[in-house]
Amino acid sequence: MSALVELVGITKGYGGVQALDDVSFAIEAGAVHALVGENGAGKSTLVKILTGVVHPDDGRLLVDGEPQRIGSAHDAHRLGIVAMYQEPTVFPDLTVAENIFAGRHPRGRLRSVDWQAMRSAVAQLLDDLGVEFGPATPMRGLGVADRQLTEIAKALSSNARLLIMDEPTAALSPHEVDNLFGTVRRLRERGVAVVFISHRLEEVAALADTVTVLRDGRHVTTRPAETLPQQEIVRLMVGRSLDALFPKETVEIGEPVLRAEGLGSRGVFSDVSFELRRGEIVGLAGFVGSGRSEIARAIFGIDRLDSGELWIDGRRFRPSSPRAALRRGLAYLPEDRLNQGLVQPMSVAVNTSMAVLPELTPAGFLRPRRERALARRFMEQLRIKATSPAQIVRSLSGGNQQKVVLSKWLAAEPRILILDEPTHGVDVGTKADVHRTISRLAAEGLTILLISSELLEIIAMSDRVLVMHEGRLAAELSRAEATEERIIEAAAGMQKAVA
Amino acid sequence: MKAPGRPAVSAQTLVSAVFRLRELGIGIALLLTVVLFSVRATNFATVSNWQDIASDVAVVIVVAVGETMVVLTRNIDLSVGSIAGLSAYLSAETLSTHHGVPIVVMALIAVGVGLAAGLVNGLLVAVGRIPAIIATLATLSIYRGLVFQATGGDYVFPNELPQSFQNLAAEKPLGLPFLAWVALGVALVGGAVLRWAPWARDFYAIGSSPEAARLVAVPVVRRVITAFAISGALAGLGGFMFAVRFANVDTNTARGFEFDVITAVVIGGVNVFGGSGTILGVTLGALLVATIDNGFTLLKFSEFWKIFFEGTAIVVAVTLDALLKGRVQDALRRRRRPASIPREQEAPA
Amino acid sequence: MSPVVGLARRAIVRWEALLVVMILAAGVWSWTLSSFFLRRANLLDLATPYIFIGLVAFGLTFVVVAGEIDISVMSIMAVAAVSIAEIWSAGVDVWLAALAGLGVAVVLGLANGLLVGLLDVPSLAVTLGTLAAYRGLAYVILGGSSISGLPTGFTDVGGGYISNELPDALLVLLAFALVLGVLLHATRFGRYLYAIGSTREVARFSGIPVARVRVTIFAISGLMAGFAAIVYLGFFGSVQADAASGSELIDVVTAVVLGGVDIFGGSGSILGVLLALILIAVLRNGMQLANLGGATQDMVIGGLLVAAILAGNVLRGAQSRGLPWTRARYARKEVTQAETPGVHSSGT
Amino acid sequence: GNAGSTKVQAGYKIFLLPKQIGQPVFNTNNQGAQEAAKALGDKVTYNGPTEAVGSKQVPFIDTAVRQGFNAIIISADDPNAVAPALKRAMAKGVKVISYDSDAAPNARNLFVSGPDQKAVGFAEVEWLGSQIGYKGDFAILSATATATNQNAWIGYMKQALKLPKYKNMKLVKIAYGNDNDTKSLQEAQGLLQAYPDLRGIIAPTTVGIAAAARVVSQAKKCSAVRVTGLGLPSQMKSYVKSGCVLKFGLWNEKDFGYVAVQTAHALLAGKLTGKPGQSFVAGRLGKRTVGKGGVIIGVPPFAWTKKTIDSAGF
Ligand SMILES: Nc1ncnc2c1ncn2[C@@H]1O[C@H](COP(=O)(O)OP(=O)(O)OP(=O)(O)O)[C@@H](O)[C@H]1O
Ligand SMILES: Nc1ncnc2c1ncn2[C@@H]1O[C@H](COP(=O)(O)OP(=O)(O)OP(=O)(O)O)[C@@H](O)[C@H]1O
Ligand SMILES: [Mg+2]
Ligand SMILES: [Mg+2]
Repeated sequence: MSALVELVGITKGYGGVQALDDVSFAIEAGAVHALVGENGAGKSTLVKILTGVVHPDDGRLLVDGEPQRIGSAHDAHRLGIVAMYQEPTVFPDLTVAENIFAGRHPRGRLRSVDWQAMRSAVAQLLDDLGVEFGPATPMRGLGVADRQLTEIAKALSSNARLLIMDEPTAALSPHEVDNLFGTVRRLRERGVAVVFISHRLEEVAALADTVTVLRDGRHVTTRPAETLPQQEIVRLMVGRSLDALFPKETVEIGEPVLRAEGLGSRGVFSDVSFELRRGEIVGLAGFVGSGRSEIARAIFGIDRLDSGELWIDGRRFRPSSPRAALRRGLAYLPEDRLNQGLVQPMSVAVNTSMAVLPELTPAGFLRPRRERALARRFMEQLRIKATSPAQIVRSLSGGNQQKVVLSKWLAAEPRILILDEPTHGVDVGTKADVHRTISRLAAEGLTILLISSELLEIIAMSDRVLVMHEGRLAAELSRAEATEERIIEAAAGMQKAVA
Repeated sequence: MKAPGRPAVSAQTLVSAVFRLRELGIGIALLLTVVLFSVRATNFATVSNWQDIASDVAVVIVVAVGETMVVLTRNIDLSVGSIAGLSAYLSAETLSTHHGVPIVVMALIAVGVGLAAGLVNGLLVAVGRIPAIIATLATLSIYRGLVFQATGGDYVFPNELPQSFQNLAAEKPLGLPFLAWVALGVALVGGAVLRWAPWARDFYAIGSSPEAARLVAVPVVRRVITAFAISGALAGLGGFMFAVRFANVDTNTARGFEFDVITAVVIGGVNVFGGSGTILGVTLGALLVATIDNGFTLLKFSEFWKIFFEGTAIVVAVTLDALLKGRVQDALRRRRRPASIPREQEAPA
Repeated sequence: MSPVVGLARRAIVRWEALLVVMILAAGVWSWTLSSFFLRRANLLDLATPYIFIGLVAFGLTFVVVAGEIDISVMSIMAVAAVSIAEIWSAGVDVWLAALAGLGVAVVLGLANGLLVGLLDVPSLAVTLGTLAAYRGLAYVILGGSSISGLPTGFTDVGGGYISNELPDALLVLLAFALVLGVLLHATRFGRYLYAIGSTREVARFSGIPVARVRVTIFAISGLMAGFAAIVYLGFFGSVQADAASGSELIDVVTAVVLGGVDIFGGSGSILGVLLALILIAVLRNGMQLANLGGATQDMVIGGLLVAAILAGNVLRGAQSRGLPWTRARYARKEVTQAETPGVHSSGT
Repeated sequence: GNAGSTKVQAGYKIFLLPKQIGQPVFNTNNQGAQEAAKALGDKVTYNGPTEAVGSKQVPFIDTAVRQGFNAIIISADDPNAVAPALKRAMAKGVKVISYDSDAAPNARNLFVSGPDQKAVGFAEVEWLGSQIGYKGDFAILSATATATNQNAWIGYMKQALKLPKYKNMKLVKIAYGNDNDTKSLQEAQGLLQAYPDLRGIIAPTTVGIAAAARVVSQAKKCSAVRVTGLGLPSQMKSYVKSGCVLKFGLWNEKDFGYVAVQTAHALLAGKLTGKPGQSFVAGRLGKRTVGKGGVIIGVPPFAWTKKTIDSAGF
């Protein structure tokens, strides 16, 4: 029996960049096929080729052994190939239900939209995923994680034969990841082929039957998952062996820098008090929707605080606008790089300098040379895979875009840095780089509040961990106390006492 | 398995209530206007005045329904005034030279002319990939130019039209003027289509995110053409209605009319960047503008202050609307958890 | 790709370059239409009637690049012109009156800006209202009458000629193009506009003073309408309350969008708008010299607009990203500015 | 082009610039103009903006000069706005004749006027008065608030109202329909609603009178509210025939264009210099005399009724 989909010699170049170079492998029905590789290895490009969004320069696609030309999303749908993309492509004006069924509404009498059927189908899907919002929720205003979940629901709702998920878990916390895996396994049993892309190799190990490794656009290997331990995957990805996690260095913790007392925002979070010290990395853990990002946004002056007080260096700080916060040495790397992090149609240089323009351009006139120099510095430091500082960020791979956001806020040289999912979509190697950078900055006296849904990251990097549950601080754990079990317990509200 | 503490039904009902609020701002503004004028303006609250308002607003609503569909797709149709002028002339000319032609046929000619013009717009935008504002700015002049070519400076005057046609505008079945019936019908059908027709739901998707629409295999090109075609056809119908209303067509017919239409659409709360808006809102918007116009006329202000106050009233109305919407959005953001965080007892301090 | 094709492609990619080509083509066509076209006096003077349109279009460009729209500009211009004339006729020095007129224009623009920037009312809705309200103001100030006879020293700004053939107004336009071009393309403020016009949310998260900038652009647009009023007064030598209440607004919008400014914000250039204005002026002038009917002129301009863009699209191939007014364009401009791209090593 | 100096006797190039092309009235003017041109051996070019905005006439004036036209005949939309351009034209030796709607007097050589404005204003009040027994409220539906000839006529109407004959007639409102169908109709409706005791509407504009007639006939108030003013006979025919409108005025628009071209020709041929008191023969229409301020009365007033309307031909 032939494979469900077979790629033969797929090649795709963008100007000077060879995104894919002669890639061939097969995808079998009823199996989960993991696709791994560094940032910019060509994974997303491959997805786009399979769904007809991008057309290969060379190579063939066989579906059920038949050569097929996938010219458009429509062709892909016809062949039963459905993808959820790395950057959720949502309709912000529509409800969750319509987002899931856009373009293929269930029909009722007179071929009209059957709203009832649509709502109940979506309710069922969302229930399976165990999410917090309902079908009638408007998409605008949903956080990255919720958008990702909607995108997953959309992919699941189609009767796909090949379901492609490009980093579905990047924004999810363990709770949602578990639900997702359950659903994927059920699909596999129904004979659906699933292509699964992730930078979290433990997830690959947990879910995949087959693993394909890409490096610099070239196919490295396709092998059964059991024959590929994680270290081996890493070695194949980057071409050398590497410690997956960077061990945080211990630094001297200094005096309190930021103090929050009784922070509250009606209906979002309440009674949040904590202290951040100089040189300290404090992890902020919790499930999706527990209000972590909201706290960060409020401190940074984006959302209004209803109650509570803040002090920076012992001086009262009233967050009024991001600009005011920046002036007090506070910076916030947002979780949503698409809508909050980067101006997509602008260049790497422009984005990198965005938050420091007043310093870069003291006379008010732009200094393009300085901007490029700044960008180049970070491109080297964070190993950003871009042709030049003038490359448009939209054309960067997801992980590299994330690094540009990181550059932008590091360039601001803040004293307190709030990082909201800083390694979202960043590959293992670079993640270690990012962690090393964070750690070094902390050692130099920077104070960091690290919001992350990836527990391993929180545990590895934090001197102290705060855990949120439904808008309240549920626990404060020291580095020694912060184990996976205890964090999850607290996040799920099962903790009995706040430390 | 459910996430802990998920608010199940209450959030949904709240959200749907909030969605209905979308038209609330403009509805309140309209209500305030009506109350104010009823108290202050002579003869405002009379049946015959409301019949006047109804015929004033009828053409605007009909064309605005089509315009709404276009705007929903993140496009705009600036050529509706010229299309209306062209179809008004071609259909009226037909009737004036062939008195025997049934009026329905004349209406169909008008709609047909509009449809053709709208199709051209749609092709230019969707297939030619010319930004809608440029394409329809161009066809605004081109179609108006065609009016000049067609008329050659000629015109259709009342005496050239059959009496039955001339009387149409004055007919008021069940107390509602004929033109208002047409508008009511178009608005109801338009509203139903936008709510129930799968292809019309695609308009919302396309306007909300063209890239996403393409990714989920919405036939974007076909839908955009459809929206422009509908807009053109309804503008054509609007042209017929112009002819009915004035029994008088020349090169100036419906000149600048696109402005009234877009005003109604914008005041009616349709997002000019596409993706949201309803026919109900647009109808209320058109009514609001017509009421303000009418009320200030009856208020016997000096003509000059009248223009000023009309504009100011619109600014006040849209500001009110925006402030209300801001509130709604804030409520939405906070909808997740009730004011008091649940399960206090489980998290003792 | 052969170098010639490459060069051609790059030229077409830049919308401004295409506009230049179109201007040249229009010039040749105009010349075949009428032998009067190439006379020096005609060439120098053909843009003069559109200078005030151009100044308003420049102001509007700032608004549109930042993702907003201001359709009250012509009414603001009328109020400014009417105020200047009225104050002057009350016995005040005309230049002081002009200053006051500029002040009025800025205040009206600010009123728009405050509603949009602080209260977040959609700009199209706000300016639809103030379009009427400000026009009403002009009527309230001047009623149905007309003021003329302003001093020559003042009217020369819009209607005077240097050595009898070079219009002062043309120099005014070019000077503004230069200053505003620098402001939009070479300053931090200009960068803020593009950022806000591309993604307002990102701009806000980056600490850009979004509200303040959004208020400012409407003030700029008002100010430019004020300067346009001065040129208008000079060119027509008189003013009525209904000044520029016809299709002038459409002319302004045409110049802006034909200039390649993305109506959804985030891209566009002052040079493009200037070239678009010149293109329109050349076409109109040529056709008028050939006595083509007014309606035919409108049709030709419309048809040309469509044909030019269609041709550009065809030449540029079937990728939608290549459209001049899509946001990619701002970006592309930067690519061409950057030094030779060297592939950066990735972390291998 | 400078033709003023050489005294050729025929073959002049004359530019006829209406407020707006595509307007029935101006098209009619043009017919008369072409007739005169043919008779005189001149060439009349008719062109103008597609909308009635004063500023849009300016480019047409400037290019006409550069093309070497010998004379420009203009119906000025905004007398002052076109003045600088007309002066530029005159400075280059081009003869400027305004007709229908005057330009600033120092920006033209001659003005070929419709019937004396005072006579028109007084006549309109009389037409309405005679229909309503010289008693009751009435309103005026004008074009734009800035339209010069409208405002002049309205001024004379107000003057007429001071006469004892009209002391029981009261002008309650001047509304502006901006010569736009929709606006005029809405204003006319508003007048009926706001002034329940209204007895008449005078609309000294063709768009306004047609809209007013349409509104009263639809509201079935033809006899309660009398409509008169200045209208195009062909446009008003059906209202006159149905008895809804009894009487309204308009001069012969074809003759108007004819006289304007005759005047331009006489001026170019040196038969006229523009001094008051001079006279010349305007072809088939006979002698015309230059009055005070360079004004020539081009055509006499004419009132149309059920009896005469069929003979109008325009
Ligand atoms: N539109 C484009 N124009 C130019 N280069 C592009 C474009 N799209 C992708 N690329 C380049 O192609 C390469 C592969 O990108 P791709 O998005 O497939 O990487 P990826 O494996 O998905 O990486 P990540 O893990 O970071 O998401 C990258 O170097 C990227 O910069
Ligand atoms: N402006 C808004 N309007 C409506 N809902 C919002 C808005 N902002 C946030 N939310 C919702 O509130 C939820 C809680 O937000 P938040 O992002 O702070 O949670 P979190 O703990 O950081 O989780 P995540 O992992 O999603 O970042 C979000 O997931 C989102 O659905
Ligand atoms: Mg990717
Ligand atoms: Mg978050």
